[in-house]
Amino acid sequence: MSNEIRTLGQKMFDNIWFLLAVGILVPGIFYFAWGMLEIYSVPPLSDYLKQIGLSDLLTGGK
Amino acid sequence: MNGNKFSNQFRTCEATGLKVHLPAQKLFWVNAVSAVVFLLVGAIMAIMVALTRGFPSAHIITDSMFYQFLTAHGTNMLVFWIVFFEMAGLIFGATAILGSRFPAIKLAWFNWIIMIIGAIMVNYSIFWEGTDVMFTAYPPLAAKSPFFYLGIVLFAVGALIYCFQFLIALVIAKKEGWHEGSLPLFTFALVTAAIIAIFTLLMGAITFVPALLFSLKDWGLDLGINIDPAVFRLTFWGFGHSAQQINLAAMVGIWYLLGTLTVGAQPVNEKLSRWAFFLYIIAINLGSIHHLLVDPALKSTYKIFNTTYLMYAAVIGSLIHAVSIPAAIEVAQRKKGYTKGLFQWLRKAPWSDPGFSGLAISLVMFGFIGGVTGVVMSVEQLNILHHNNLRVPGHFHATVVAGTSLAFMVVAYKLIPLALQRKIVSEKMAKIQPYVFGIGILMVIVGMTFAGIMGVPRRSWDINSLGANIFSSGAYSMLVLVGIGGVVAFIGLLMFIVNAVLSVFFGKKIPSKIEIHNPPYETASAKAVTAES
Amino acid sequence: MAIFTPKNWWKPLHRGEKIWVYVIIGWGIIMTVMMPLGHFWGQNVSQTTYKYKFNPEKGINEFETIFNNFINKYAEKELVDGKVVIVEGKPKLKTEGPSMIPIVDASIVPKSSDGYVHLFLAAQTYRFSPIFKLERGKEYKIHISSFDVQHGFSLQPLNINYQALPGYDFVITMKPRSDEKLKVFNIVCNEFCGSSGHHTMIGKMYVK
Amino acid sequence: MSNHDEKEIKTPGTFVLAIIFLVWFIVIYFVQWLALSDVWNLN
Repeated sequence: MSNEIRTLGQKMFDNIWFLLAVGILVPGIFYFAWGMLEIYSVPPLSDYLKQIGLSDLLTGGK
Repeated sequence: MNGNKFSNQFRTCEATGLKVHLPAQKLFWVNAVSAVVFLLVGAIMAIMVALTRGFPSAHIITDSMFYQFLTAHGTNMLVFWIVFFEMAGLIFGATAILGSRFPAIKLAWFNWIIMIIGAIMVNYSIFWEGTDVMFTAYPPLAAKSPFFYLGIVLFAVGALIYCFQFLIALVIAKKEGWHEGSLPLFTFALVTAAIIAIFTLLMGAITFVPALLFSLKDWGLDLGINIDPAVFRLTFWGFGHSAQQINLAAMVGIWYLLGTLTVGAQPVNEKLSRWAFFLYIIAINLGSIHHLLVDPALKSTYKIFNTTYLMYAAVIGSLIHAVSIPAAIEVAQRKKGYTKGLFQWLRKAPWSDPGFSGLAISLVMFGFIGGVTGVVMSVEQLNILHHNNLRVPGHFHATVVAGTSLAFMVVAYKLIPLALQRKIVSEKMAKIQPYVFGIGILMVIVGMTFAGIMGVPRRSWDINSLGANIFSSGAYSMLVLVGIGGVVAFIGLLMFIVNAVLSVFFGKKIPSKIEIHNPPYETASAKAVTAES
Repeated sequence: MAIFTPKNWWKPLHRGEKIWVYVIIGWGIIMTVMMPLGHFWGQNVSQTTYKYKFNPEKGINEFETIFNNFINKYAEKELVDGKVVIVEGKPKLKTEGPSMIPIVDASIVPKSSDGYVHLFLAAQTYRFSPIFKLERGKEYKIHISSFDVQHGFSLQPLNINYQALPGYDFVITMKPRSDEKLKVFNIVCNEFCGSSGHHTMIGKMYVK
Repeated sequence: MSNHDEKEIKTPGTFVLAIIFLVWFIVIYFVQWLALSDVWNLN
C-alpha cells in the first residue's frame, strides 16, 4: 500500500511544508519586499522642486 | 477494543459514516457558535448601514453612529464571522474528513479564548469608546484607544496558532496512521486556505503590532514610533485582501464538498483541481496590490507585475474551478440518467436542497459578478474608475457575501447534523433561505455597482451633504435599491441565524455510537509505540 | 469524491479540459498584455511621487510650507476699488463657499523650467484647497497631498479617483480636454477621514 | 474512487455554460476599457 509508485507531481502537492514555503516566499518577495523597496526609494520633494526652479516655495510660508 | 497510545474517543455519523473526534467536536461547536454570534452583530450593523445609505436624507442614524456601525459591520463580518467559521472548518477538515484526532486540544481552547477576547475587545472599542476608523484603520487616523489594535492582534495570534495546529494535525494523522495517502480534495483546499492565512496573519502582525505600539501613547507610553501611511497601506492590504483569499480557497473547497454531499459529484480530474489550488497558493496574494493601484509611492512596473497575479495565474485557477465544479455535477447527474439535451442534468438537480441551491447561487454570483468585476477593477488603468467608489463594495459583496457567506451558511445546514448531531429545526425555512438571501444581496450588489459607476463614494453617511446636483438622480435610485435589497438580505440572514441557533441548541439530537477507535493504518511510529508497551 | 481520494490521481487531462486550459491561459496572456500596452500608449497611472517630511505633531510640515507660499503668491486677492484689502498685515484672499476656499487662476502661474505649470492641491479635514481655474486644452502638473489624514481625490462627474497620503506628493498630469463642455468639476473625498465631516468634504475645479 | 478514468467524459452543458461565462467576462472587460478611453485619451 504505502510503497506504491506515486509521481513526483503528486508527491510535491502532498507536501504541505513545500506548499507553505512557496505560499509565503512568493508574495513575501514580490509583493512585500519589492513594495517596501519601492516606498523607500521615493525621491524627496525638495530636490525635485529645486530641480524645476521652484525652490522659492520651500522657505518661509506661514 | 484494545487501545494503543493513539486511540481516542470517536462518534460515528449515521448518515455519512464519518468518524468525528469527540474533543474536536466541542471545539468545532464553540468556533461555529462564535461565528454565528458575530454574524448576528454584523447583520444588525448591516441593516442600519444599508438603510442609511439607501435613504440618505432620512438620517436614520447620526453620522458618528454610522461610521462606528460601518466599522463594526466590516470587522465583525469580514474578520470575526468568517475567520471563526473557517477555524471550525479547519477542525472539521482535519478530523472528521480524515477520521483523525485533533492534536493539542488544550492549546486549541487557548486559541479560541484569545480570539474571543480579541473580538470582544474590538467590539468594545467600537461601541463603547467610539472607534470609527473603519476596517482599514489607515493612519494617521487612530482608534480611540489601543484596545482596537490589541484586539485585532490577539485575534490574529489565535488564528495563526490554529492554522499551524491544523497543518500539524495533518502530519499527525498520517504519522499515527489515521489516514493514508494524499489528502482529500476538500482538505487540500483547506490547506490552501491555511497557507494563505499564515501569510495573511504574518502581514497582519507587521501591520497591527506597530499600530498597537504607536497607540500605546494614549496610555502614556510614547515609544517614539511613527507609522508611514504608505507602508501601512502596503502591509495592511497584504493582510486585508489576503484574508479574503482565505475565504476564496475555503469557499471553493466547500463548493466541492457541497457537490459531493448533494448530488454525489466527484472531481473529474483531481490533478487539474489541485493545480488550480496550487496556482492560488503561489499567485493570489500578489493581488492585494489592487488596493494600491492609484496610490502614490509605487511605480507602474511593480503595480502591473503584482496585479496580474503572475500572469493571471490565480484567475486561471478560478476559471479551472468554474468548469470543474459544474462538470463534476454534470457527470454525477448524467450517471443518474438525466442525459436528455444539454441541460436536463441541471433542471433535474435538487433545487430544493439548500446545499445545492446555495452552491449554485454562490457559484454564479461569485463568478459572474464578483470574479469578473474583481479582475476588471484590478487592471491598473481601469482601477482609476473604481477606486473607493461604491463599485468596490459592490464587488466584494458579490464575492464575500453572495459567494463565501452564502456557501458557509448552506454548508452549515449540512454540518450541524453531521458534526454537531442536531437536526435542522426547520427544513422548510432552510429550503427557501438561499433564494431570499440571494435575491436580496443581488439587489444590494446591483445598486452599489451602478451607484459607483455614477460616482457615489463608499463610506459616506449622506451624499446630499456634499451639495445638490453632484450626483444624478439615477445614483439616488440605485441607492434606494441598496436599501431595499439590504432589507431582503437581512431577512434571509435572520432566517439562517434563527434556524442555525435553534438547531444547535434545541434541535432534535441525532443519536450515534461513541467508541474508542485506533488508527486504522499501520505506520512505523505506531509500530514503535506498540513495541514499547 | 471531494472527501475521499484515489491513490494515484496525477493523470493526464482529457481533451476538453486541455482545450479549456489553453483558452484561459490565452485569455490570461491577453489581459496581461493590455496593461503594459495602455501604459506605453500614455495611460500611466503612477506618474511621479515625491516624499517630504511629515510630522503632524511637530508643527508645520514641508508640504504645508510649499502650499502656503504657493497660495500667498498666486491666490486671488480681495479687491476694493482696485486695491488689495489688507487684514492684519496680510492681503485678504478671495474665498468661496462655507469652508473659505481660496481661488487660484492657473493662467497667472508661470511655467517652471520643465515646461509645465505646477499647481498644488491640498486635502485636509474637511476641504480641498484651492479652487483652480484651468484652461481647456492646456496641460498641468497637479501636486496632490494631504496635511493630516488620508483622503481620496475623486473628480466628478468624470469619476477619476486617486489617493492622497500625508508625506507623499502625488504629481498628476492633467489636461482639460478641448472638446469638454462642462465648466465645473467637483472633487469628492472618497476615503474616510473623520466622522464629523468626511461626508461634507468637497472641492471644486473650474475649466474655462 | 473515480471510476470514469478510461472513457472520455462528456460534459456538453458545462461547456456551454463556460463559454457563456467567458464571453460575458470578455465583454465586461473591454467595455470598461472603452469607458476609460472616454475620460482618458490615449496619446
